[in-house]
Amino acid sequence: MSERLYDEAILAEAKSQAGAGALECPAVRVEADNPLCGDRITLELAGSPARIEALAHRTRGCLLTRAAASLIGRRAPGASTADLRAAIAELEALLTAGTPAERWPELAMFTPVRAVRSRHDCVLLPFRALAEALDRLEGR
Amino acid sequence: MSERLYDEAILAEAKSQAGAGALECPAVRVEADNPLCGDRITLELAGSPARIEALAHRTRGCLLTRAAASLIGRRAPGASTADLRAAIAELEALLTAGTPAERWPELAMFTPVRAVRSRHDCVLLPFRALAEALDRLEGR
Amino acid sequence: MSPSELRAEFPIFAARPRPFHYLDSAATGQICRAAAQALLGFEAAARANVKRGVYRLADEATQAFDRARAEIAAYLGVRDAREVILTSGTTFGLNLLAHGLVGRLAPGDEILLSTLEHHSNIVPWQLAAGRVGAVIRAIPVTAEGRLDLDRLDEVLSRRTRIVSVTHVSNVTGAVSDIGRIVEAARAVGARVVVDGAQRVPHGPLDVEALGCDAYALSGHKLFAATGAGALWIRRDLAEELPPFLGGGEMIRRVSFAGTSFAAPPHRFEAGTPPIGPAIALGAAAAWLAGLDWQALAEAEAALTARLLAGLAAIPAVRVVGPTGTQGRLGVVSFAVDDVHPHDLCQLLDSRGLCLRGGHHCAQPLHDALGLEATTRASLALYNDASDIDALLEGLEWAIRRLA
Amino acid sequence: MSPSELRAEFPIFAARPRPFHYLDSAATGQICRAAAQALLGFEAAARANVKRGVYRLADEATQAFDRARAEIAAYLGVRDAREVILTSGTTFGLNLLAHGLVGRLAPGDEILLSTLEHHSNIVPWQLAAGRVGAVIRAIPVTAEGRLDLDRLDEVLSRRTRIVSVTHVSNVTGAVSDIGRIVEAARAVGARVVVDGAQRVPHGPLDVEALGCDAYALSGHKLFAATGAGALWIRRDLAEELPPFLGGGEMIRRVSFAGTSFAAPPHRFEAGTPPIGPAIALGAAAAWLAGLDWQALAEAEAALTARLLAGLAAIPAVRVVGPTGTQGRLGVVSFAVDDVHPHDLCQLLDSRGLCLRGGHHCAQPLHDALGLEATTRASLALYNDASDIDALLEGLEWAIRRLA
Ligand SMILES: Cc1ncc(COP(=O)(O)O)c(C=O)c1O
Ligand SMILES: Cc1ncc(COP(=O)(O)O)c(C=O)c1O
Repeated sequence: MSERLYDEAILAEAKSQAGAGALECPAVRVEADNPLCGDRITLELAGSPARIEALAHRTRGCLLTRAAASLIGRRAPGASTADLRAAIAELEALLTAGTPAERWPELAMFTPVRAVRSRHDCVLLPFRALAEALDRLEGR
Repeated sequence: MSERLYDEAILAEAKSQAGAGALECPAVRVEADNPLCGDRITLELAGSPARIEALAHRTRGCLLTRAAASLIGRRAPGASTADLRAAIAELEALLTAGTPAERWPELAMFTPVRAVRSRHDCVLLPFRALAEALDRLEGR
Repeated sequence: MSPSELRAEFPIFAARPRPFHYLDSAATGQICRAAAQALLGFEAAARANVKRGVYRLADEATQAFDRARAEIAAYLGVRDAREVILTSGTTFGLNLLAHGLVGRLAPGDEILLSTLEHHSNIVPWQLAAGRVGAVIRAIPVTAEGRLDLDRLDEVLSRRTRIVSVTHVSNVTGAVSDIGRIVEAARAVGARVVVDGAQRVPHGPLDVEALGCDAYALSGHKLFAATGAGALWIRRDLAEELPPFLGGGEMIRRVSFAGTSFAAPPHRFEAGTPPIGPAIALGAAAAWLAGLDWQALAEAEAALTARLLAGLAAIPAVRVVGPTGTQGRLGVVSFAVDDVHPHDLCQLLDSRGLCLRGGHHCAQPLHDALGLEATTRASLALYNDASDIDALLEGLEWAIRRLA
Repeated sequence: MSPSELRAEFPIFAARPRPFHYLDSAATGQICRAAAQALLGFEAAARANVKRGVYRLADEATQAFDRARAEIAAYLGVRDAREVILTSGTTFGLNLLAHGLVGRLAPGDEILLSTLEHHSNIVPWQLAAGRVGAVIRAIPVTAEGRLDLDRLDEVLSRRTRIVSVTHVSNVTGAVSDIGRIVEAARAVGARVVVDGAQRVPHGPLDVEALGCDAYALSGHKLFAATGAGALWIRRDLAEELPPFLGGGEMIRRVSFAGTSFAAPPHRFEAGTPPIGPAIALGAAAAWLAGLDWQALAEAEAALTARLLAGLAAIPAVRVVGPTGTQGRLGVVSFAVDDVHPHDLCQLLDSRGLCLRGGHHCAQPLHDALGLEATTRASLALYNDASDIDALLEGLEWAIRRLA
């Protein structure tokens, strides 16, 4: 089970580092960390409350955190905020109930993490940062 | 074992209340209590550092405490302080090691208490008060 | 479950020589099979430290620990399990609260306790009050050994900031009217702490509906292991309380320049917790939650009535506490003329009767009753009529021998 | 006792599927058979509350509890068992001391800790110091992860009232030179507290000869149960320390007019103690005391050397802490280039290797080393060469996959 966590999809996504970097004029910047392991992400967004134009992140963390951040970095630009919120809910449903993701089928690579409770936060960290950034963008 | 604690010797000794009361002119007065059960003895001595002339006590406690106090009340008057100190040591040896008492053979009635650690203090309380009173009498 | 099936769930009854009439459950309950198995299963076959490790054994330990938290929350009627702190027992929980709540009081602010309290719900408040100059007052007791709530106005004031009372007396068995206390405390803006040590062994409850702000209990009295307990703190209060112990797992970030703390419940769980005993507590709570408490409560009331009637028929005996079964549980203390409680308990032991004699860590109550000590019989779900009858027979026999 | 006979004394090895290489004993040791039997024997077949009851079951429980105190005292080299307080663990013991010792300091008085400390030996002092305005300083560490005692003069001053240091680092395995620290502390009149959590699993000791004033340990790290620990306090210090928790059993007399306290150790043992876990701790200490520690220490040093040599041969690995086996025990932490400790530990788990990744509750040390987290392998008497070899092979495999 521990081995399945590190299948090719996760390793490749983490290495691709999609979205790594910084935006020139972010509308929103969020920092989040995981106090248990010290992992940290800085996530920046540009766009309107309806649609994301650009997203960048600087992530220090384990492969799970980096893969999650990279997946966000790949899918967010151009996506609607509604789509992103749905993806966050899909990930939570996948981790807690095993419900397969439909909107972002790539989330399936995190299925083996479900069994390892102590790693949920690793995958969730970038998504929590994203949720907070969306809140701010929408002025909540 | 619990039943053997209350054989006739102890019941009779406790009831006889030898030495119960107060001295008119005590040389020494000691109060001692057992914080675990609130039992209490006030013990008074008259005499010289070599020999006890009179002893009285007011004891509120369980039968074991009262029997021990009564035994002291019976034996102390006229006894040498050395004899009393030896009796205290005999009781301790009886309770901790089961060594039979020779000087005060009546201490044998406390033999069954040896097995019940939580009651040692009941028997010891009057003897500890006696030890303290002897210390004071001898000016220690 | 029949009484004998129920007893079979408690390993000690098979282990002890007979006769064995255990009537000291107010001091400690006997462990149930579910808890014993959970304890040994964790300690001997699945042990790892919690909250940090990622290997399977450690991850499973963390999950088991959190499951225990959830099981205890469910037993208490707490919806959000994160409001439950796993502690080492009631005494620890009350100290944690006293430390956190009293630290913010001003000199002259008042803490209201009662004459009925166990020392664990008096001394922590005294120690903390001494540091800030707060004043301790006490709700008096009635001649029946109940909180005298008709006199609440005399002791509750606009300076009362905290009220801490027991849910059930460990001496008289009286059940406190927490609702009435909460109402009065709310009127002056005071927080309400409840010592639930003696209440929880008598069935699941709904602390949120009770209306108090915090509720403490011990696992060993809830038929789990010694070493663990739980403390519920209402979320708004927990979030404003400072940490109590410092150590691992309760921090967010430590440096010599300054340390920040984790959110509840972790803020209050410093160091390696009593993992095995906590898991056992969860298992006990889960098992207990499935029993028919309506039937168990009726059975306990019937045994209590049988005991009270039997005691009333012995002239030398005087019961301390309510003489009826309304608003009281199966904890019955009594004095016997001219017989010292320790002698009585010792002699009863020779008939396999386990009772406690002493002040039961309630000296102020005994002072109020004018007694140094009493003898206490306390019932739990595994007791039956044979225990009561053996006690009553034993009492008559012992009194004849000792008085 | 051969290594395989020794392993047979730890039930978990028969219980877990293989491969099972437990290398996380610095987080928690596995329970030995003696302790598991003592725990279950008490909880399931002999349970009663301690310190008060007179019936046989209660009297025997009290005797078993006091026997545990004596067994722990013997393991520590303490002659008078009444100097040993039974606690819930190291964290609790250090908090008790911080509360009692710091409460009497004046603003500006100094408490000397070290950069090597576990959070449990930092945060309690910070919390207590904050209340009185005391100042915390820290002995720095060398590049090898040892206390830099050559710089002791820089941080020890005439205002230093307390020095509290770990006996063995839970990250680098370095053994502190307590003798030298005690000497320096005595020269300025400071008390010395030692955190023994990581030292005690490696053999009996003589704390009186060590010269310190107090010594804290956890049972779960000493192959006993979770939930109990012990704290030795030198008699003269214990007698002058105020109580920490308030509750039952730690009092002499309670009344609302004023409460007086029992003598040590009871003054520091409020409420129902973790009786079963404490009895298990005594049983573990007694069993351990009978082993051949000369042979065990040599075996541990040989395994540590094998591990260090193997790690040195992997280019991506950097060991944090002493690279030799002198003055260090079998706790080895390391960083791996470009590999996150959690990924490493997770992947190693698939080969049955249990290691811990993270800051190991020692953030100041990791800050000083410029690292966020490390991976730690920690040895105990049940480990053998197959564990080391599996780890080294696993590491090379994991690094190939992850880096
Ligand atoms: C050096 C050191 N001190 C203190 C502690 C805290 O021990 P516990 O969590 O058992 O209270 C630990 C355990 O992690 C430790 O390694
Ligand atoms: C009413 C009450 N409160 C508190 C306590 C203390 O519980 P513990 O000793 O488990 O901390 C007890 C137990 O004796 C009790 O009966």
